[in-house]
Amino acid sequence: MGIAEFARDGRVVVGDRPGAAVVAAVSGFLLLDLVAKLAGTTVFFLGTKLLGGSLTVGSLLSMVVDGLLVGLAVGLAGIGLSMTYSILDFANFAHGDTVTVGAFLGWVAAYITAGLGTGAPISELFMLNSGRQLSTVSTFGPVLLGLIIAGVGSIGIVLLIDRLTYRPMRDTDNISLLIASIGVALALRYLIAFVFGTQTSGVASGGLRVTVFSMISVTDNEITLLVVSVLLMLGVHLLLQRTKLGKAMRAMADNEDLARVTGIPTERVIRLTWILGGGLAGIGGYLLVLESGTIAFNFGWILLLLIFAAVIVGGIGSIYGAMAGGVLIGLVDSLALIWLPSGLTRASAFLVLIVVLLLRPSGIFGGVSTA
Amino acid sequence: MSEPDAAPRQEAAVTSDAIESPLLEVDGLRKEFGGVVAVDGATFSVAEGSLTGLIGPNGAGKSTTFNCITGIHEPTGGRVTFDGQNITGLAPYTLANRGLVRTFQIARELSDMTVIENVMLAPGGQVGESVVRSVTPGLRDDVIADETAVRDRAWETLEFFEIDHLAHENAGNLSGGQRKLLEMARVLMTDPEMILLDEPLAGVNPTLEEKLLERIHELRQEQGLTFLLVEHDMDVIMNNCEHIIVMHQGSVLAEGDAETIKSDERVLEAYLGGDV
Amino acid sequence: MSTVDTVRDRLDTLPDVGLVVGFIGAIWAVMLVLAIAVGGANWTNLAAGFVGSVTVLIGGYAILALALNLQWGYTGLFNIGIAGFMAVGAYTTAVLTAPTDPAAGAVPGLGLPLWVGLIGGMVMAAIVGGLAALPALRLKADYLAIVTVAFSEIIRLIVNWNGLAEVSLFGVPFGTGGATGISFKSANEVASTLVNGVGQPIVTAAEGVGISGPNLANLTYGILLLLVVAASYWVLARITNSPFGRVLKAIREDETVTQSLGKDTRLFKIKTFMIGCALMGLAGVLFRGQAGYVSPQQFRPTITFYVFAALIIGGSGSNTGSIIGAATFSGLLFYLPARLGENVSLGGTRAPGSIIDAVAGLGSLDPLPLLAYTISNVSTLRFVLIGVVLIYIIQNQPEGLLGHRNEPATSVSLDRPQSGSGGEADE
Amino acid sequence: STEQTGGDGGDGGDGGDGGDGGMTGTGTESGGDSGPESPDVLMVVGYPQSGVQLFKDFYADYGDDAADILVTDGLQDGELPSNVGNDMSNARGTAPSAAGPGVDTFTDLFTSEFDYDEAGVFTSQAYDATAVQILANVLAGENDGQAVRNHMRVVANPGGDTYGPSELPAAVEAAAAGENIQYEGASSAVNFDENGDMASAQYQVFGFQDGGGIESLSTVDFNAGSDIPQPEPNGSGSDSGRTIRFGVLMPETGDLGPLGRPIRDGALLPALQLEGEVDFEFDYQVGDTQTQAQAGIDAANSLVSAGYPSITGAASSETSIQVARNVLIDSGVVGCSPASTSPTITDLEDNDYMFRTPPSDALQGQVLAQVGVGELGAETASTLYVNNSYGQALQEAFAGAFEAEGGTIVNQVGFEQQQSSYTSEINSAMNQ
Amino acid sequence: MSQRATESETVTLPSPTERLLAIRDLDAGYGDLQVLSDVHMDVADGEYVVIVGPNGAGKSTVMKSVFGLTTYMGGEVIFDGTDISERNPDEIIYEGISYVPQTGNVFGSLSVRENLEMGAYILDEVPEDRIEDVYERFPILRERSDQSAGTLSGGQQQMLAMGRALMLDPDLLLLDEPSAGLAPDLVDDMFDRIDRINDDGTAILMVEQNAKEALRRCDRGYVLVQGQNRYEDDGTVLLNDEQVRQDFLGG
Ligand SMILES: Nc1ncnc2c1ncn2[C@@H]1O[C@H](COP(=O)(O)OP(=O)(O)OP(=O)(O)O)[C@@H](O)[C@H]1O
Ligand SMILES: Nc1ncnc2c1ncn2[C@@H]1O[C@H](COP(=O)(O)OP(=O)(O)OP(=O)(O)O)[C@@H](O)[C@H]1O
Ligand SMILES: CC(C)C[C@H](N)C(=O)O
Ligand SMILES: [Mg+2]
Ligand SMILES: [Mg+2]
Repeated sequence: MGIAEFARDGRVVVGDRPGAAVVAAVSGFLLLDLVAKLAGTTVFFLGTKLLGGSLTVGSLLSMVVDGLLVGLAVGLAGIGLSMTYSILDFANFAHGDTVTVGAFLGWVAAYITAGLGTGAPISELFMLNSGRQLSTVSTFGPVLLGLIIAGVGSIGIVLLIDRLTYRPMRDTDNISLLIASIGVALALRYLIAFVFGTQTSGVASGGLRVTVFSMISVTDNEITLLVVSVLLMLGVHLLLQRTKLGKAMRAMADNEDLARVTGIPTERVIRLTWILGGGLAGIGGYLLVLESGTIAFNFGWILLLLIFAAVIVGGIGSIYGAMAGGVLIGLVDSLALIWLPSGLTRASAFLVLIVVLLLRPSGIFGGVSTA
Repeated sequence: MSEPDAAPRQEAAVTSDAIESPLLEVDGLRKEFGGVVAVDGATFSVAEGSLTGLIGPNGAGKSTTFNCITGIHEPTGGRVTFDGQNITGLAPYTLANRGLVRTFQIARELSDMTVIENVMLAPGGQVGESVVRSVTPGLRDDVIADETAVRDRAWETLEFFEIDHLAHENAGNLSGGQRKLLEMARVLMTDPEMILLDEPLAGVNPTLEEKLLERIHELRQEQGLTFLLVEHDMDVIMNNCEHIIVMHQGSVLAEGDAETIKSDERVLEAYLGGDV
Repeated sequence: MSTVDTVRDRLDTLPDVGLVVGFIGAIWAVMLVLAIAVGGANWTNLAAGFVGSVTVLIGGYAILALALNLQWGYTGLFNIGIAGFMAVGAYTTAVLTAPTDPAAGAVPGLGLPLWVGLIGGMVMAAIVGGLAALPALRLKADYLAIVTVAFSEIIRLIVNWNGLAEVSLFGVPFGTGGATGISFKSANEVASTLVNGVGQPIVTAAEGVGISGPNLANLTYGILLLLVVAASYWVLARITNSPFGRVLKAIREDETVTQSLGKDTRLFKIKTFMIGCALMGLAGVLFRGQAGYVSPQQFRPTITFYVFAALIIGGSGSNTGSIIGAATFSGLLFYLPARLGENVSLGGTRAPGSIIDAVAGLGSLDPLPLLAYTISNVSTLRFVLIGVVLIYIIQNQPEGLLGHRNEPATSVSLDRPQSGSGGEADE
Repeated sequence: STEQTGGDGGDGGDGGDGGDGGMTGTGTESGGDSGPESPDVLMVVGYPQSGVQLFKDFYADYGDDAADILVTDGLQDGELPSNVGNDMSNARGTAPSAAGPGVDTFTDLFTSEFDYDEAGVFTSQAYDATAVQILANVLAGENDGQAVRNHMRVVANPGGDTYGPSELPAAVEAAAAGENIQYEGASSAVNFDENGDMASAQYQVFGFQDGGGIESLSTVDFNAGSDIPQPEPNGSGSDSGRTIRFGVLMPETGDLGPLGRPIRDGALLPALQLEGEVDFEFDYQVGDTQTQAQAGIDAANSLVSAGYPSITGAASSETSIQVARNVLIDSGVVGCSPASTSPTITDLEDNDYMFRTPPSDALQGQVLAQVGVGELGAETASTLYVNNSYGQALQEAFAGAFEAEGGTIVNQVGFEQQQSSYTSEINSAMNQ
Repeated sequence: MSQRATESETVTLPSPTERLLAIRDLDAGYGDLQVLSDVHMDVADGEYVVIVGPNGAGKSTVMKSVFGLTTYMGGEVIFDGTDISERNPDEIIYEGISYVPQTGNVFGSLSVRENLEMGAYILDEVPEDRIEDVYERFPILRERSDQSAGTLSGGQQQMLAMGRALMLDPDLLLLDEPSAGLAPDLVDDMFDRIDRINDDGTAILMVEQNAKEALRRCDRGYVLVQGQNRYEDDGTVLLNDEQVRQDFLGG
């Protein structure tokens, strides 16, 4: 019996109940406070402000939309991390940089195609600093091409990395693999820095703005993010559900020797895992840049902890968990602003991660199987 | 199995309800996993100094009972008493320090440590387990003296189990059977009062098996240790245990000495399959 | 303990000490050669500068690697929140010792003496480490890792937060300085006071051969740090070569078994975490706070991974390896390439602004632009190098440079006692 | 009156209202629906890299018409609009300008030596900073920090023959001969007062040009009115063939990267101009501060240990202050910043080791306020400032001046460099 | 030395054409550690062969070597005329060999039914009838078909492992201590079932510590000591050999 199981076992639950109660109380208070703020009332108690304030429905909704969008992209990137985590059994610290690589490949491709014929020098296009800002509506073709290249390119890179790094160490323990991934992360990140420099480049901005419910306004790029990520998530779900790949992946995660003895072509399963995970990471990165508009050599690395948070909160190994975790973490990150100063909102997302790990180490969707 | 070299060693004829001076008492023990009730109100006692057998079909709840007694699992209900004190739900290390230890059905060696390190880990209350003593110049001499004694005892133990030639080998490189021996050796080093053995002989070569049983009897006689033994080998159980508890579907089905058990209809039906 | 044993023990430890001294000496020699090669008339001062800086780096990383080795190498506690615990130590010391009447625009502190600050920093880091460990103990390795890194980011975000930049408690103003950071009396200042006071004759002598005062102070500080390393090593070696260390190793392997053998593993883990974090806190001040200034920027998670790289290169599980690894990492992988990049020039070729221009040169069969670009970006590329070395080591030498020297965790020799058994149980 | 947001922003004594960002302004009485008033003008103090993200987020949520924008020297980056994806025609900015007698010579030299179309912000100040150090070094006759410090004012301030950028080689010759000289630079006459600050200043008001680049709209002159000390000429001069050493400490990467690289080139230009023209060798080295105080300290340490007696740098005030406090003063190395404008630097207890060639932001705040009220006709303003010595002080100076001109400050919001989103800070500042 | 059981040179070697599995001069181990040296073994079509020997002798290693799970160091393993000594495990299964390892023989996090489905991974469709067969043989598995295998009792896991290996109807079944941890009635049951599987034509190569019972039932037996062949003969011959009894069967 592993430590994790040990933790999940009854003994611990006793200690958990007060914890869970505290969490419930805090959430309850925040909810109440939110309602008061929306109503624009403030409640005082013994001369100190207890709760309330003011907050418009409009800004609440725009925060929700922001959180949702970032959350979806994080969730999309998280699927890959979750899969490699459970199947190859290691926390891949290079995942964030895979996100970056995918984004760069995609955007360079989109930029060059969009810039062809405009007379912009290819070197500026390549370095993403021709000053052109792409959007789904104004440059549909290049943006779509970039999306595809981001997926395909990161798959290629990830397979190459697997071939060079992880494959020679298939039967080492998971911590060694984790450390190797730290090496990969460093190398990737600074190779990107070597090629593209360390500056932040603005590459995309919304070309069309639509207002829904006369309150929330979203851009075409944000809609693209929404549609593409939902479609891809659905696709992954069907793939794992309809093929025995899903089960084979879990069997491998469980006991690789036995899986081989059973005839599961483990190398192929691993390759497929990388293909799915790497492709989704690259596309996730590409979409994030589409939404935020800027790209820099370390944005994926900075995002990594958020992706981990999403995956763990959702429950490692569960793709639904990764999606839901992503959205949850995205929302926390954005809504925390209602109660916290902006310098601390990111901290609150990490706090949620820690609390979930302590109360439910298997995550919210833990134990729910993938396929 | 060889012919029993002696009649079952019964110091006192113990019957199901007349256990004098019970060392371990389990009362109404219950453990559920989600919907599965693994242990369902098991009640039994183990006499001090006895070698008691715990048998039952696969899935009867024997290992789970062990886990509940030794603090690996928190029981859903019931009460466990050791040496007159309520020990229900205490952590494994507390129990071990009180003299109640166990081996695992699937041997769990500390694979990156050498065999001798595995064994030397076990003794409780070692002087050098304190940081201050290990570091402070004057006090470290005590640590060294204590360690020397532990080491010598460790070698003796290894020699007994015939794995002394592997002393400096990493425990992870041992074969299945050798790991079981290591597991026994380690547990003995804790100076226990009572040992719960979960199928210690499965996978052990018959010749060695006899030696192990020999040693168990020696330990009982010389040090008054108490053993609770889970084992599927009926020869072993019938020839060595003076008291036998049969579990079935999480509760105790029958209790008594070998003869009683062998002739118990329910046991025959549920477990022995008329084999003995 | 017999004299024979003592002598043998001495001999056992001698090679390690020799190894470490030799290794660091070799790195110094490399620096010296570099200084002579590029320094011209100025080489003595340059050499002193190189050696001083590299020694400080080695010292800092060595303390961190030793601390991590205790937590991870021995106990298997996968702490990747090192940066956070360093921050706790550094900030505590800074707040305790910063002057009550700071320079314009700076944050006031409590104005206590440095030694109080150092002890305070270690204690606080230990306490926060213990607190972080408490709930995290139940988690398996990689979850613990993620909790610790999240924890360290939370710490960094909090000290970065403007709300704590300057606060006042019971009328006493102090604060973290927020994103701006905080200045305090650093240990380095003590070193330079030392050099400029007691060491004045040496300073004069050094200046005679062209070594500047600051460089001498820096070198002194580096050597002081190495003394701290030696002390940490001594303590940790004793901790790990003992039954305590044995329990730690056992926890790393299988915690349930260790518990079943009567060890209160939680207590051992918490102690280990606290000791390790105290050391990390100390390194936080002595190393990152060397200049008498700390800011949140210094405690980004990347530093944690550098410490891991150092430990893995040296060999996790080995205290000697930790130091060798720290020296290799900081001296040869981190420091040396940057200095080379700075000091190697390609005559007149100026580095092109982007890689495209650099590669364009290849079209006209001129490799110089690319080479110049590479050299001018060597401080970026060295991280690629570090990544690749890490992968190489973990693939081909997972034990690190010295991991195979893993000593059994014990205070005595584990060989079969001479007396008693004549080996009759042997085949 | 100033509306304070939230309840927990930590109303820090010196930094103005902290980076509070709470969305809970107690705003208007009118109930949630119509929303509170947004300011007429948004004053942004920051650096280019953060600026890209910040303005992207701003235009994404508020479009072109919600408010006018005021920026400062830190955002005078011609590439900014194209990186943001908006022409930023609603933005005006102020920055110290190049108004020295030698500005044209400098611009020619700069654009011909390097691959730039125009001389960017602070490049002329950088040229002057290095030029003065070289001259002081030559006059002092040794590569020693203290000696260079003692000769900075001798070569820069009135007294002796006057030389400009075009006569730099001649100036070096004269200094080598031990003559007292007066350097008049590209950015200004370069006269250091007691504190090592500039005695006079000129600001330019600029806008962003369509298709990239900066458009200068007008200039504003100031005389700081401080005394110009005239130290005794005491130089011994140099033998020919000496090696003159100096360091350059600049943000080649990080938030200020886009501005830092041209400034660095400006700082290197005097040596490039002199090499071969005069009978001295030049030995210089560039350290990258990455726009972070800590990295700056590390890089400065590295320059100091390599034995450079003086350094041109750093750019960001935060870095300059920390480098001066933690490195330069202790080791007796001269720093001369070409770009750090924070008023804090004036009062730095620096043992006279810290100089600078641009003016203090105490003045820029006033210019900004005038532009806001006068040119843009704003009555209300919010500030959004990078949370460091530069941002805090400049927004405070602006706020003070703006209120003095009769305007109202709505919100003061700090932000951290290089975040992935500034939506929340912008919302706070816009009072949404 | 016993007069009946011969050392190394065999008495009842099946004729070459009958050999389903032939192990020749096999050297194998783990990493740098060599465990087996010059091991040879034969299993004829439909034969029932048992390996016994002390703990650590290398019995499991022989099994793993057949399935390509050890470090190959020399010699050959020939199955059905093809040399499989350096093949991958996931290829070997296509040859018609199934293997039940001594430990770690179920997928702990998969349900019982999913474990069985995995047993038939290489088939295009899940053979419902075979799953039904297995459920018939081990009714407890039907009862627990949705429970995750890791939470089964030791004995239940052993049954599941057997069930999984039978999903493909192999020509040769490798069993590593199939009776370990089973209750006595199930031990007999298990041996009976193995007999039946063997009767249906599947050849068996089995390691057993329950040596007497195993030798009683098998066709031929090998005694392996320290990674080398020590004795080989008909099961009953070995069983009755004084030396073998003394050294390996517990008197
Ligand atoms: N963690 C768990 N979750 C769910 N069910 C469990 C768990 N552990 C054990 N069980 C169930 O409890 C029952 C008793 O298991 P236990 O391991 O105690 O049996 P046992 O008597 O030791 O059997 P064996 O002799 O085969 O080892 C089994 O049906 C098993 O499936
Ligand atoms: N994974 C491994 N790595 C290194 N050595 C191993 C490994 N597995 C087994 N060994 C070594 O190989 C030898 C033979 O082991 P094996 O498991 O084949 O024995 P066995 O005959 O099956 O014993 P048992 O009856 O106890 O299961 C033993 O000495 C063991 O220490
Ligand atoms: C380069 C400049 C934008 C720096 C800015 N004036 C500051 O003081 O921080
Ligand atoms: Mg059991
Ligand atoms: Mg075996």
